[in-house]
Amino acid sequence: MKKTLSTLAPFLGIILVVALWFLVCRLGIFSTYVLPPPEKVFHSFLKMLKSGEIFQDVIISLVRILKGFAIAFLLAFLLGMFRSLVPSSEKYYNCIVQFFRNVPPLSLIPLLILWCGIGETTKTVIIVLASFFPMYLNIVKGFTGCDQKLLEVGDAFGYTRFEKFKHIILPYASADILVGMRIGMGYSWRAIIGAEMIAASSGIGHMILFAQEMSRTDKVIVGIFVVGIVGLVTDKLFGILLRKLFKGNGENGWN
Amino acid sequence: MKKTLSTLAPFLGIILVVALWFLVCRLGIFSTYVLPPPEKVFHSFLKMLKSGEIFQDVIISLVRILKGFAIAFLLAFLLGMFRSLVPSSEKYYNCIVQFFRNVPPLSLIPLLILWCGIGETTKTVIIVLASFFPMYLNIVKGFTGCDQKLLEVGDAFGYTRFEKFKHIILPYASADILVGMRIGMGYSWRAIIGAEMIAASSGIGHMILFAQEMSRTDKVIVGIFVVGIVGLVTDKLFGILLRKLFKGNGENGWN
Amino acid sequence: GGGSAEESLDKLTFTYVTAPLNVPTIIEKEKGIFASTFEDMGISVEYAELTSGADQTQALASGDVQVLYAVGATSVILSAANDADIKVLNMYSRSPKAFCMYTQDESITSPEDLRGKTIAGPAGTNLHELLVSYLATADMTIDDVDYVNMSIPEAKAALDGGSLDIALLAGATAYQAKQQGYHLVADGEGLINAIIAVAVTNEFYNAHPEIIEKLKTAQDEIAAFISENEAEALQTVAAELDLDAAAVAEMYAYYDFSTEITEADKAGFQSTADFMFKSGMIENELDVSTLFFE
Amino acid sequence: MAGIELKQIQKTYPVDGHTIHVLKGIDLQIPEKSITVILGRSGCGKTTLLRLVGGLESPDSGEIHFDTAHKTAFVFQESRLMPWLNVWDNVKFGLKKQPCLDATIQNIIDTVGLKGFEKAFPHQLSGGMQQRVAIARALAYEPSFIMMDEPFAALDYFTRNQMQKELIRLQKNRGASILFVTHSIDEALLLGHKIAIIENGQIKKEFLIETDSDERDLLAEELIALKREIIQQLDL
Amino acid sequence: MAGIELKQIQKTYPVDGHTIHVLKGIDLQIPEKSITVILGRSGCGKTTLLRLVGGLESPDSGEIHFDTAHKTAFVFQESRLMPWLNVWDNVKFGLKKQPCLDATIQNIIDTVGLKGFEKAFPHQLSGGMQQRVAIARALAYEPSFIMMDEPFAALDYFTRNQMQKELIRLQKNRGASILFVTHSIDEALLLGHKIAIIENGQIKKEFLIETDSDERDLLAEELIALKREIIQQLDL
Ligand SMILES: Nc1ncnc2c1ncn2[C@@H]1O[C@H](COP(=O)(O)OP(=O)(O)OP(=O)(O)O)[C@@H](O)[C@H]1O
Ligand SMILES: Nc1ncnc2c1ncn2[C@@H]1O[C@H](COP(=O)(O)OP(=O)(O)OP(=O)(O)O)[C@@H](O)[C@H]1O
Ligand SMILES: [Mg+2]
Ligand SMILES: [Mg+2]
Repeated sequence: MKKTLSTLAPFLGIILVVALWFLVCRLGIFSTYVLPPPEKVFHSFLKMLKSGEIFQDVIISLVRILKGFAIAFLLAFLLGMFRSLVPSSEKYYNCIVQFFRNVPPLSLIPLLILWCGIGETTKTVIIVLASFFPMYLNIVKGFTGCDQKLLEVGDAFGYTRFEKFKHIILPYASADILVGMRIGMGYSWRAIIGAEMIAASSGIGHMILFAQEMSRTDKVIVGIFVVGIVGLVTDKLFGILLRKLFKGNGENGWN
Repeated sequence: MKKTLSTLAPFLGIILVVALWFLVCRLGIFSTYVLPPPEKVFHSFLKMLKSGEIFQDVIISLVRILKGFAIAFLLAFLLGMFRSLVPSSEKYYNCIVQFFRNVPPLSLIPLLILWCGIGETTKTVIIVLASFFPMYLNIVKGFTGCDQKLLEVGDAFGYTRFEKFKHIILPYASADILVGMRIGMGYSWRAIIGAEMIAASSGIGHMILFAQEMSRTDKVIVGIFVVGIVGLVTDKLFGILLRKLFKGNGENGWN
Repeated sequence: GGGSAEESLDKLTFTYVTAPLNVPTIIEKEKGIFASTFEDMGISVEYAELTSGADQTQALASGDVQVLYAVGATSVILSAANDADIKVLNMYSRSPKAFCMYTQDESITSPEDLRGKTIAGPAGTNLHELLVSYLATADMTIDDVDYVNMSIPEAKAALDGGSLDIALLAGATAYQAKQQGYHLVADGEGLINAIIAVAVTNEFYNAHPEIIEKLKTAQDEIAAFISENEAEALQTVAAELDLDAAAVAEMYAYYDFSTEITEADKAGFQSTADFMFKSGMIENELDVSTLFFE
Repeated sequence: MAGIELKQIQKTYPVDGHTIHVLKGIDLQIPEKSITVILGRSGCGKTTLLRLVGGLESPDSGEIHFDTAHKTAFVFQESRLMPWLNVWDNVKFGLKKQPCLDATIQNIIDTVGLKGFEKAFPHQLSGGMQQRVAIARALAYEPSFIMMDEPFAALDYFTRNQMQKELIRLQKNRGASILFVTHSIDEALLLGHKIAIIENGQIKKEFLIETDSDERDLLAEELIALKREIIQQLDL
Repeated sequence: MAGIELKQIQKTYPVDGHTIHVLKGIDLQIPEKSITVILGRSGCGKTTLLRLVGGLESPDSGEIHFDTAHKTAFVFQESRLMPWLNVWDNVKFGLKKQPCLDATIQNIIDTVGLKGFEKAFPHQLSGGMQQRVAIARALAYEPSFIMMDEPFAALDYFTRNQMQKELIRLQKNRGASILFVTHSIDEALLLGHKIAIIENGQIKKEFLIETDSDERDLLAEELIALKREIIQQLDL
């Protein structure tokens, strides 16, 4: 009994929400247009599964997200590394980075169309903009917060700046980097609507947008669920992968 | 000479961008419709300053953001604290939190309008959704990553769970919390467009959106600059405030 | 932008807009009519799914898109008023009846009833113009009501949630409001022209006359196909938009897809431009005759 | 005799897939109001034993029985100061919000020789000073049972002497029980009423010293003999 | 005589708004190929002096002059191991990617008595074991100049003895120079060719011992006399 509860626990929240949803629909507080009942949403979901379109959308979006995420991570990492290796360089670009941190990517869409066109580049840039900053800030925090005492060990053994970075700062910061990656990954998914607003003809974000325009609330809800769950799964997979990589390093912030 | 360079350094990036912009416009690569020249943008900016509308917009948005940010922070902190105090509770709500972490807030707008109307509530919720997760994840990382050795000191002196939380975990996690707050603050600003998409008749996000719809790229650029700079200023003010609060605590992640 | 128009093209990008019920667009792609038309010129056809009018005009200006195949008159006017190089090639559709004001309150029947009510819809579009024109019939202005700027799906959601008095709706959303038993206050009939046009840049028009000619013949081919196979065409549309056949059939009746530019269309353009000037969306008066090719 | 009783305590740790048996059945009686010293080689399990008695870890098997409730304080092998608190606040750490006289705290800080460093943060102190703050923290708590894990290891001859005297005074005046881990045989002889030698995970031998600890002379014949015996026991 | 020469070294630290003068003009000659021991009370500035010589900090005034280039290793007062590396990798830390025989490393690990713990992580080791890993890390580096800051403080009588012998052997065989900080007078007498006593920020007295360090007997009359003198010097 207790064991069942324990295994069910993670789903409890979700089950509760669905149950509530079901109840509200049964009570007829809203019309089915306003809030489609679970069975209708499920039916739409099955239809989309059968036609296979949903898989295609998910895969296309996934590829976009991984691309954007990878670029954002590389950028954040390199910039963070550069800042850690040449601390004086920071003041030259910090201001501009901080500036863009606060700028809504949606406001940049017209300019992005201009500079990057309406192809994949713009979509990627939107995702990069969304996920770069949490990674950058966490990475910088990890790099600058390194234990001075351990750094001195590097000094004592004649490590160069880069060697200290590689062998001390980097492993020390791994938990921070991972939390940053995790937040960044979440924001990549969140940016998918914004990204696929621009000249997309497929992808899960486009699917949701289109359903919104067509007033198909049931499809919108399917889309939300799919994004949420696929996001959850990528997060978990990613966590497993990284835990393998950082084995022996104890807690890595991916709990 | 060297000193001038050093004080100018933070602006160097911005100066460079503006210079490039000026050059591109001069060369006439793009039509002024596509990329309005700096002088035109500046002119629009002056006009908006003179009419005073821009101040009003900024203040209205600022209030929205502070409200949303404060709620998100409280929520993230309390949930993180709860998770730290009652670790077994986590599995009940973790799944749902992680689920929503990946869901694009833009996809929720129709549902939010449905539930919360078109007043301030929906706008606040959008901002909360945008800034909650980086804060929550960083806070949880800070709380769970606490040095076990120091926690044992609490145990040894008969501290209760809550006392340990207050006197050991919390100060230990302060750097993580601050980085989270900082990222969260940035995301609050970024969400302003999404928030003011909904039935706003003022605010800087609305201003940008409207300008976008009206094909007024010059006004869009003014809006971007204003958001970027106001965001930068709030970030700095916030940093100063917190540095005062945490004085003596050394590095606090707000560099 | 578009500085490379002099060179021979090997790729032609059209905007692809299916909502609200853009039958020619859907049929064209389904049948590959553009593709086969331009194939012998060695030009491949691509599509850019840009839904907002502002994005479309932006993309045209940046040179990524050559033909705006279904862009609202308001968007064309806005971009032209802001010095963009844009011209109307011909018409795509007119559908005043597809633009409506819906409410849950049965007692709202005249412009006077709108006074002080909360009304939402996208600014700077046909729907906005509809509201202003409707109010004007009773000598009222937009300031007499509480107008908020929102996209169509959002306005519909707000109407459903009860936080709005009146929503400005179009296309499938309007159809659905009707199905829900909402009360129609007014549609665009007699109030607005609701013109959707096909637009290109002047530069492109001058540089590629042969493409323009081919495009026009392709448009005729599309129109011919639709009129000859109406049932099949509507079925295709229903499948593409995931709407039921009845809805498509009903909505289709609101649209006039003839491509020819009539005097009425030009007048409609001018009245839209005037409306936009009056409501402050554009800063200078615009003579729309500059938008058309001679 | 009242006190703490350890019965057949076993403790293992997993290291790199293997299990290492640290304690293989410890039987020990820790008498009240006296100083019990644990002596043993580096890595023999002294700290582990202390952690078990202090309840920071639980044994794999065996029992630990307390006769009376104690207010216990712990001095760890590392100083474990809160980096964000200055010396004064670190010393007060054990007291929580309990009211206490500033004079008492000041007195304790003076005793451990840190006068003038009240406002300094741990990273501004030398290793020995940090260790002394940790000792002060335990003393300020006014415990009736103190566990100390090599508390004086980082201290010089004189400071160590002084601290040892302080400890003996404290134990006498307050009648506290002390469980003291050290690797120094001299220190064990100087302080212990009971000396337990751990080797190979077991108590190899126990010695009792009757002389009052404040009257001992390490060069007395009796203690020299004892020292020789202990060395013999430790050195296999 | 070749070696390292310190001239009028001054060092201050700011603590809570005040300035504390830690070193007030140190003059010291550290001869080559021998063991120099720094002795002094807790908090007198031994670690600070070592850090200055090691270049981890710079003096406020004064000069440090090196006659020849050295390959220097540092054993800190705390173990400072990388928590993410196991014992083996921690020992190899100083070697970077330099090629080295596994047998050499194994040999060093055996010497410090950590055989069987090669794969253990620092948090799985006892305090004394961690300290020994830090010593092994310095030895594996094969330095010609070693600075050690109370390296044996956490070690028991026997382990300490063994490590001291190891150090003496190393110094003889390789002809390394060693700068050794300790608070134990016995240890200073056992190891030092030169013993410098720091007090009140200055070198109060220097002693030279001519006997070879591997032939010393702490109970020899000469050393007992020296010990008495040192205690006198330290105890004001
Ligand atoms: N958390 C742990 N995980 C694995 N092994 C551990 C752990 N803690 C201690 N050990 C092992 O237990 C043994 C005893 O450790 P302990 O710290 O009790 O020694 P000690 O007697 O205090 O030594 P020292 O005098 O060096 O401090 C050691 O071999 C150590 O490797
Ligand atoms: N970073 C620092 N900031 C401020 N004060 C410092 C700092 N480092 C050392 N001190 C001060 O310098 C003095 C000498 O410290 P040092 O660590 O050199 O002592 P030590 O002789 O090594 O003592 P121990 O034997 O206890 O290790 C101490 O009073 C300490 O408070
Ligand atoms: Mg120990
Ligand atoms: Mg020291």
